[in-house]
Amino acid sequence: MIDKRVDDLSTALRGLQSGASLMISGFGNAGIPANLVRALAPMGLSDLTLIINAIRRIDECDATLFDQKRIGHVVTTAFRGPGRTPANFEEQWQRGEVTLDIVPQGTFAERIRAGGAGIPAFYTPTAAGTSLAEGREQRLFGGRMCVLEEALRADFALLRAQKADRYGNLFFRGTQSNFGSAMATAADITVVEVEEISEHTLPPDQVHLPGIYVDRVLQAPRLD
Amino acid sequence: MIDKRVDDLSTALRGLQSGASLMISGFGNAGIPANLVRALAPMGLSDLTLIINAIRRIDECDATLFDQKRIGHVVTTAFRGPGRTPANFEEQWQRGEVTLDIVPQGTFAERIRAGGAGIPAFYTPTAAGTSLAEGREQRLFGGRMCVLEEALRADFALLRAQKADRYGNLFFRGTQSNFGSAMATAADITVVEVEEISEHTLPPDQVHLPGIYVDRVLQAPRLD
Amino acid sequence: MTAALSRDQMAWRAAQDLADGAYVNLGLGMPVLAASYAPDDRDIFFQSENGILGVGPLPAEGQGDRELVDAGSRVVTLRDGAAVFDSAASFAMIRGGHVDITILGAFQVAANGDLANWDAQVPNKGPLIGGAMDLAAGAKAVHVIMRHQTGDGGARLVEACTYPLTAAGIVKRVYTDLAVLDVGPDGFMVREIIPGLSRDDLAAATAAPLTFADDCRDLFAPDISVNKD
Amino acid sequence: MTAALSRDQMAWRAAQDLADGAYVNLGLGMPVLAASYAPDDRDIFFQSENGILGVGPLPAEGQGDRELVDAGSRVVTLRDGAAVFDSAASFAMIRGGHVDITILGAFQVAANGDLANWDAQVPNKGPLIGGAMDLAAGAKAVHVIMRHQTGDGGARLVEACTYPLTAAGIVKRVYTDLAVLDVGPDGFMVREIIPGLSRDDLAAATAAPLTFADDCRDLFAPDISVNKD
Repeated sequence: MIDKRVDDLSTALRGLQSGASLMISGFGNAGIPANLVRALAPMGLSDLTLIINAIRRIDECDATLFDQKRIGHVVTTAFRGPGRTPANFEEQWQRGEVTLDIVPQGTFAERIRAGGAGIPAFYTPTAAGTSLAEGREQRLFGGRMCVLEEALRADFALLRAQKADRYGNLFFRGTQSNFGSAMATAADITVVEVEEISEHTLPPDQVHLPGIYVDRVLQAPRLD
Repeated sequence: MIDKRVDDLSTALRGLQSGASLMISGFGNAGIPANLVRALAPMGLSDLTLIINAIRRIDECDATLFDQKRIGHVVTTAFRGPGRTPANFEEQWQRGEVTLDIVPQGTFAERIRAGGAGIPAFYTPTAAGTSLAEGREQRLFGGRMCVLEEALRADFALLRAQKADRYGNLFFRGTQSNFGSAMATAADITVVEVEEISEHTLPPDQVHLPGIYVDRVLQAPRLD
Repeated sequence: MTAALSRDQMAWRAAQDLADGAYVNLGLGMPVLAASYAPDDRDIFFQSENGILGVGPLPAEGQGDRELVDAGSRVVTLRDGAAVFDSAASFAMIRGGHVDITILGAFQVAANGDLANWDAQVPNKGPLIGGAMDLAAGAKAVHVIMRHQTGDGGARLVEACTYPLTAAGIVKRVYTDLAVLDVGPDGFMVREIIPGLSRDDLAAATAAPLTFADDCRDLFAPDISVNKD
Repeated sequence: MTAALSRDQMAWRAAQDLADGAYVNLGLGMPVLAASYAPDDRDIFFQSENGILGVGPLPAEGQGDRELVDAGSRVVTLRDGAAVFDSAASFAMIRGGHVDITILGAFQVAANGDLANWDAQVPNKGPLIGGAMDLAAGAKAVHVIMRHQTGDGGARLVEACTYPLTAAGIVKRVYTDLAVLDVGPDGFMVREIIPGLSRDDLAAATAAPLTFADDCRDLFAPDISVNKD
């Protein structure tokens, strides 16, 4: 009997250890697993790797993750805080306490999709001829210079969806899916917080992400 | 004003010329654009390239395509007719009149997806260490041998869906989508026959493939 | 010599190893028979590479939706909790290692786990790969159901495949009409053998060295009189 | 010197070149203003790289679904015929060349079509790329809206970018507050210039050679008093 529902945050994050890598969904305020994010700092872990589209969203969600120096490495498309004064995470990066991989957003999404799809590496025209391609393997295809990019995977993926059923099938609302759908496929353990756990199984035409990609679902209200 | 509806088969296939490449959807009897396929032979074209999962389905749909020697090249996962005696297309292949690329089914789907997604090439573990990888570029990723595969594109994609609207948005029924969704993204011109053209726009949650990938939609009943 | 297992009995035996909660892809032929024989108390999702996760039972004759088919082109139904998607997504699922087990048919399995199941080198017929190479390369575990020997008594369990490979070094377990064998670092290890067949007879029917598990047992399968296919 | 165009006027001008039936992605800042100024008789789908094809108007203040946002993180609506998908699918659409035009902001555009719009080398701030590199590399045409000069009178239209590149050789057209310029094999060609500005003055505000189209016209934009943003 398959039942991926869990009752609390500590069960949802069970097994997460220092040094682990975490993919976290979200674009703008849509699809951010804020309950799960806020449960991270109190776990007392260190040297975590965050794989997330825009690091600012995490800092806004729970500034203690950087204040308490829990993060060692970040893979992101946007490592910038609001305003002109550097954010705490920008200062930690400048001091070398946090290392950084900066990735174009489409390449970021595709590397995660590749990580879930068993594609170890691919070529893309994005970033060819830019400073990001320096020192990287580049190659011509059809007369166009392309960059070799490798798949991204993580120990955990944390995401937010609107609805789940006990099989872990997910229904996303609005643009909630964003990076979450791919992240769910590319992590060893995928944890999803949802507005609602459906009493009834989601019908096939409402399943945006099949439960095979989901390990744990937790009901938790949207945080602002 | 966007209106991708066309009224007849000749308009649907306008611009198709000898030497063109065609992707054709379908798995089993689901999602086969039989009306469009049967319109091909009467056009009097030659040297067509067919990119299709199982060539047998096309031969069953309209044997005159091979009888009239309209096909010069085939890219497929299954180039085999039923029974022990060779089909016409198998004989033409043995005589060298038809050339053949045989591709594992997942690689076939991924190459088409790559063709539509601007990924010129990727590595996959599928077929590594087999005769299909001989003479091909192979490379280790994470200790695993992988084969370099290039994207597939075509001049035309022909597919079948259940419903379309004037924007070309598609709704698939059952397992009708199969290779069609990816093929629609990987062809210069995508033509879709549908059971029903909806009077009303498909609501977003019914859009399985956005109209940006579709050029022409034609209402045509399912043929058996 | 005692009775070898029937096709349905081999499928039944393979089905007993499908764990509760497993995601499973079944190849054409004998493997797909296994869906009918999974124990009722196990919640199993059968994946079909043309785009279904959660294939249900076959519909009554003439019923069902002709646009909903499985990888064997049969009209099927969906089980509770099923999802449907396109082929690129389906093979992303397979290649990405999300399917727990695939059960495939085979022409030959080698002692190093090599699998040959796509090209029987039939003269005058074109090649057919389908999804076998992707399933073999992608699934977390590859199990094989096949007769222990060819129709004319040739071995199918071999030192090295003579037929073209589907994938190298990936078979974990083989169910034959005579035995259940694991494929490990030391080659074939017999886990179960049909009652009445001697170890020497099994070895004679096999073209690679056999070891026998310490707890090697009788291979049991119930009498399946009705073909449930 | 005559009045340079306002932000909204630049966006208006760029919007006039969006064809009926076009699929368009608008960058943050001035480009996204263009959505308000597309001619009413044109049927245009605006793509947002976080997963929308067919962004509609902004909802009334406080209305709308907070889980439905555009690439600028604004709560938006969907237009008739819209579709929603995930980021991997969205960038497959972008990278695959399916978006007809992207309009982007920029720090610099070079005479060879090089674009620099992601790294202004602000001290003490971390890098931010977002989707700009993918849009620049993937869209069928890349148009740029930017002021002709920097705040302190430096050129933004240059022989070679000094800021790090977003993509090489891809800008087709630039809308500034002074002119509309095409980028072709011979560098910048002025298509439109604001009335009262001399060609010499425009050249002086530009750090790369200019040619002027035979049919070079006045750059006209209506008086836009209400900021529709």
